[in-house]
Amino acid sequence: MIEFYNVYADIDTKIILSNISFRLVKGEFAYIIGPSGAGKSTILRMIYMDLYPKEGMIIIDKYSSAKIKKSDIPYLRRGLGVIFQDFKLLHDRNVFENVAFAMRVTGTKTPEIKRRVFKVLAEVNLSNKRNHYPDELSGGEKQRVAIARAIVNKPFIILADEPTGNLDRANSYEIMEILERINRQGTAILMATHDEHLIKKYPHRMLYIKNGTMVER
Amino acid sequence: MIEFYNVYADIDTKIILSNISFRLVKGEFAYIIGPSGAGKSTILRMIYMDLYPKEGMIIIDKYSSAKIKKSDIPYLRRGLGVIFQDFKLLHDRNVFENVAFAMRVTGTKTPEIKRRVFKVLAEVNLSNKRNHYPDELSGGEKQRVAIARAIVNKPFIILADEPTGNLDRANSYEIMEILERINRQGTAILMATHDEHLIKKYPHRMLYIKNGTMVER
Amino acid sequence: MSFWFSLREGIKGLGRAKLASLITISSTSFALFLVGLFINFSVNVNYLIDDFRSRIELEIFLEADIQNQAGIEISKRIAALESVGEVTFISKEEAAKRFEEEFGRSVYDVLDTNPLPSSVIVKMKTGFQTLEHITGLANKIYLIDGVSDIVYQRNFILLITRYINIVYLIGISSGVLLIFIAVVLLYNTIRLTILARSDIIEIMKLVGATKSFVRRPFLIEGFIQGASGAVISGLMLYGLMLLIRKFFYAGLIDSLEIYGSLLLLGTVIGVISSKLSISRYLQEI
Amino acid sequence: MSFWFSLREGIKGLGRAKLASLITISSTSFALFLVGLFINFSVNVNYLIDDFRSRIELEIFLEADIQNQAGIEISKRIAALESVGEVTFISKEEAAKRFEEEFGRSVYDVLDTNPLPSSVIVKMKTGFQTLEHITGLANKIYLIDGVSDIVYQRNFILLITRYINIVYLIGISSGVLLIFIAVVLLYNTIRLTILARSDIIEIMKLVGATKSFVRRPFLIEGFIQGASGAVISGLMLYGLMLLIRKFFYAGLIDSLEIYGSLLLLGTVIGVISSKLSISRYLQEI
Ligand SMILES: Nc1ncnc2c1ncn2[C@@H]1O[C@H](COP(=O)(O)OP(=O)(O)OP(=O)(O)O)[C@@H](O)[C@H]1O
Ligand SMILES: Nc1ncnc2c1ncn2[C@@H]1O[C@H](COP(=O)(O)OP(=O)(O)OP(=O)(O)O)[C@@H](O)[C@H]1O
Ligand SMILES: [Mg+2]
Ligand SMILES: [Mg+2]
Repeated sequence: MIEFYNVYADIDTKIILSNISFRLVKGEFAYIIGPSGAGKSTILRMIYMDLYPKEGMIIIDKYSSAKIKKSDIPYLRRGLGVIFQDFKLLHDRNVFENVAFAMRVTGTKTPEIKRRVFKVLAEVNLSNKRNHYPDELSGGEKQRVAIARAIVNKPFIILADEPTGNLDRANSYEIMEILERINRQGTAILMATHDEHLIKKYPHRMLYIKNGTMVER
Repeated sequence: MIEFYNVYADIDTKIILSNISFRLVKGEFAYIIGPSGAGKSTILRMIYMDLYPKEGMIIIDKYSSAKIKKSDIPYLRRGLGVIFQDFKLLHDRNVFENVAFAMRVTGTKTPEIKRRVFKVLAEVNLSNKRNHYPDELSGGEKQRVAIARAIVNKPFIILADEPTGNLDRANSYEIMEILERINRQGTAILMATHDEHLIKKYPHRMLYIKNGTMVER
Repeated sequence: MSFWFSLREGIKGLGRAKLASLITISSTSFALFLVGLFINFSVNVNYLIDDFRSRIELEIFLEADIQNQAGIEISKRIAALESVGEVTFISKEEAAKRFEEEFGRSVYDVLDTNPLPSSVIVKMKTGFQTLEHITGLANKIYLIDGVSDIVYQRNFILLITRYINIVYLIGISSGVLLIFIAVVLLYNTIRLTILARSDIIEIMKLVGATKSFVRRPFLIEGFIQGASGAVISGLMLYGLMLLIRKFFYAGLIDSLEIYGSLLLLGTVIGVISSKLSISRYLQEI
Repeated sequence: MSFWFSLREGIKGLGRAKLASLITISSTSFALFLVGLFINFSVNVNYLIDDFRSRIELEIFLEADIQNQAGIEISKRIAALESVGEVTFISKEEAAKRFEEEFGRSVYDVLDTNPLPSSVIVKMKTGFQTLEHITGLANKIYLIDGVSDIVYQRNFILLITRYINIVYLIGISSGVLLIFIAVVLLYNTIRLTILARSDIIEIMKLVGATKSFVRRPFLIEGFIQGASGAVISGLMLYGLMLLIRKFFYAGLIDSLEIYGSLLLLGTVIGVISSKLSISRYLQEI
């Protein structure tokens, strides 16, 4: 479902990743770990095709990085749920609208949007903040909005970039429980994290990146 | 040096903190902990006087929240080194200029600025990224720029809001070692964090916030 | 992705970037007000020039022995010629009166008979008030028996024809220039407001929005901004016209077309500028 | 916090917000170009009106029996009066010539002697070409022996005086309006560019920058944007003037003052707009 074939990535002529190959099958849960600046976010960016590989090929669902048309990228992205490391919230919309936006792009009808958004906001403990704007949220609350937006569309895979970086222990566990539950229902999860404690508590496959290459652990 | 006397904080009529009192003396190291949205960042905001208490009084260094003039706030802030949870980097300047900016505001001469900035960038392992712009950095790298900027001026206190949230274990330890070293040299440190592991490894006084009030642990 | 969603989003967008929208609308109103004022001014100058032109005339002196009856015959023949408008016959007696007005003395002071010839005054038909047509007509009139001399203010006509062309040239080129500059300024303004929101556009794309989904609310926003700017400019213009008519010049004309053009111009600029500006951020991957 | 640091920062700021700066400079050039064009146009119209005015004249008919020698004496007395400019004596012979030109026949065709009176043509001194002065002068001239009648184009003068006032009124008010609108548009533009950087300003304050430290580079940026816009507008204007002079109207005048005003206007707008815009973000805590 996600396949990397000898992928090289560079930004501005600087090679960041070399010869990365891995597969993630339907319903799998894997961590990407590695030091700061290793290229974890870069791998995720290539999956949602915000960045093309310099060499090699990436296949996501039915799309290939070699052949995808620009106009297909939105449709690819709708199948993914991305939790961005810097949240990427729309600062001119409130929490509800931020989460709803991911459903609006797919043309979902408003009553259905309301139902789903209320549900996921409850799951991330943000029901009472739904009219807040991102500026009016704490760091952890922003992160939970980002999580809610990623899961609201029931994507086939969730790309989670450091989803618990701003969360306290209790909240982190809750988020992990949500991800575990979603995963059990068949959604694949690829999560970049530094939290070794979480990895220990919720053990899954680990993809370790260092010096631009990837090793399984 | 930092004194909170029965401080209440509200934002838009919503009470966030009630009756907070604590003192931090010169050279002390304390953690602020508590669940996401508890008000940790809010306490820090009041210290750098981005927010005034609704009731009570805060004394920072020689300034009191009750009497400080707006024109004195920049001078108060220059004595503080703040690591913001969302980094707050100037996105139109490169790493070097972002760190240097904190020294420019105090009118430091350029050669001295260069010397200090190179030194702290080396301390946070970012020497090779000094010409990068914030957009060209990984999450952890941005966080380290924010840390470098906070410590470059040798402030009398460092306010660190989740300074290791985006950092891997190794980097976190390095940052903690830097903070410990600075602390041993007499700089006070007030750090909001969720990382219980760090707290255990580097034990210090803990201020716990829950349901709007503070308890020492 | 219904039209109504885009419309709602477009309207909300104005509220989200309230200050920027207000700035854009105010710039649009002022720029279009200037354009409207100019158009209105041109229309009025045009009207005045037409009035001026209608005063161009030929004075045809008849032989001294032509009596009034024959003179009227001649003036009828002249009236039948192409390009001739109004024709007035000036009898010998009227000529005497004109002499007295002009020179401050009566001809009868020095003479018993009136030595002045009768004449015919000819105005050109509208559209034929150029020097060419006038010379052509004069040549034809010379052939008529009884005509002794034709006088027209060759220099005045030359002057007016040349000045009209200059005035038209200045008018049209300033108009084009003014509209061009207004368009550039408004395009720049809208580009700035969209530039400030490029991060939002980026995020929308990352969340799976298609180009047209992102674009449409901005176009609607541009449309609304352009249209409201135009309406405000129209109101300002209308108010100013009322004031001028009341206090300075009651003959001022304005027309629905002017207000219509402003509305058209405003909305077109709003939509096109939004479209162009947003396209820059939709191009990349 | 040296001036040089602010200057360097201001210049760098232009590079940091490159697109926004280019947009601002281009808006400034176009807006000021319009203003410059208008000023230039007014200056030229003014010049033409002065030329027109200098053609205002009185025609003073002398008694029929006044001979040339006495007529010249009278014209000298008239020339000595206040507010009188150029004075020309028209002898009886010249009057006869004019008659022939005007009526197509010679006076000598019907008479042996010339019945036309001699006359004096008087131009008003510059600054005295108003109806009041002319009437006043006419009253004085009437008292001179030998003067029989004074003719001047009262209506023409009335018309010109009234039109001059209208033209001046239109000119000045359009000028004020145009400059006002240019100022609003540029202020809006600069406000938008600073609005887009309000987050940066916020961060600078959080890091301990004083208001003036934050403000100064922006003022310098505004200064540079305004000045460069003005220089570009000046070049455009100068180029256009050259073209017009070459192809249409060689008599076109322009002056260093116009370019100076543009530069002044541009820099003042740039600096003041920046100052006002930035103040909004420096007000809060
Ligand atoms: N636009 C860019 N230009 C230059 N270098 C870039 C750019 N974007 C990212 N990089 C570099 O690429 C490297 C990998 O970045 P990436 O964000 O993938 O790291 P990461 O593993 O996610 O790190 P972190 O854990 O700190 O988030 C970093 O060293 C970063 O500086
Ligand atoms: N401008 C605002 N308007 C309304 N509520 C706000 C505003 N800013 C903060 N809050 C609320 O105040 C509470 C405390 O926020 P604060 O940022 O201090 O939390 P925190 O302890 O730092 O949390 P985290 O660990 O998630 O960063 C949160 O519930 C937040 O939603
Ligand atoms: Mg990352
Ligand atoms: Mg916080």
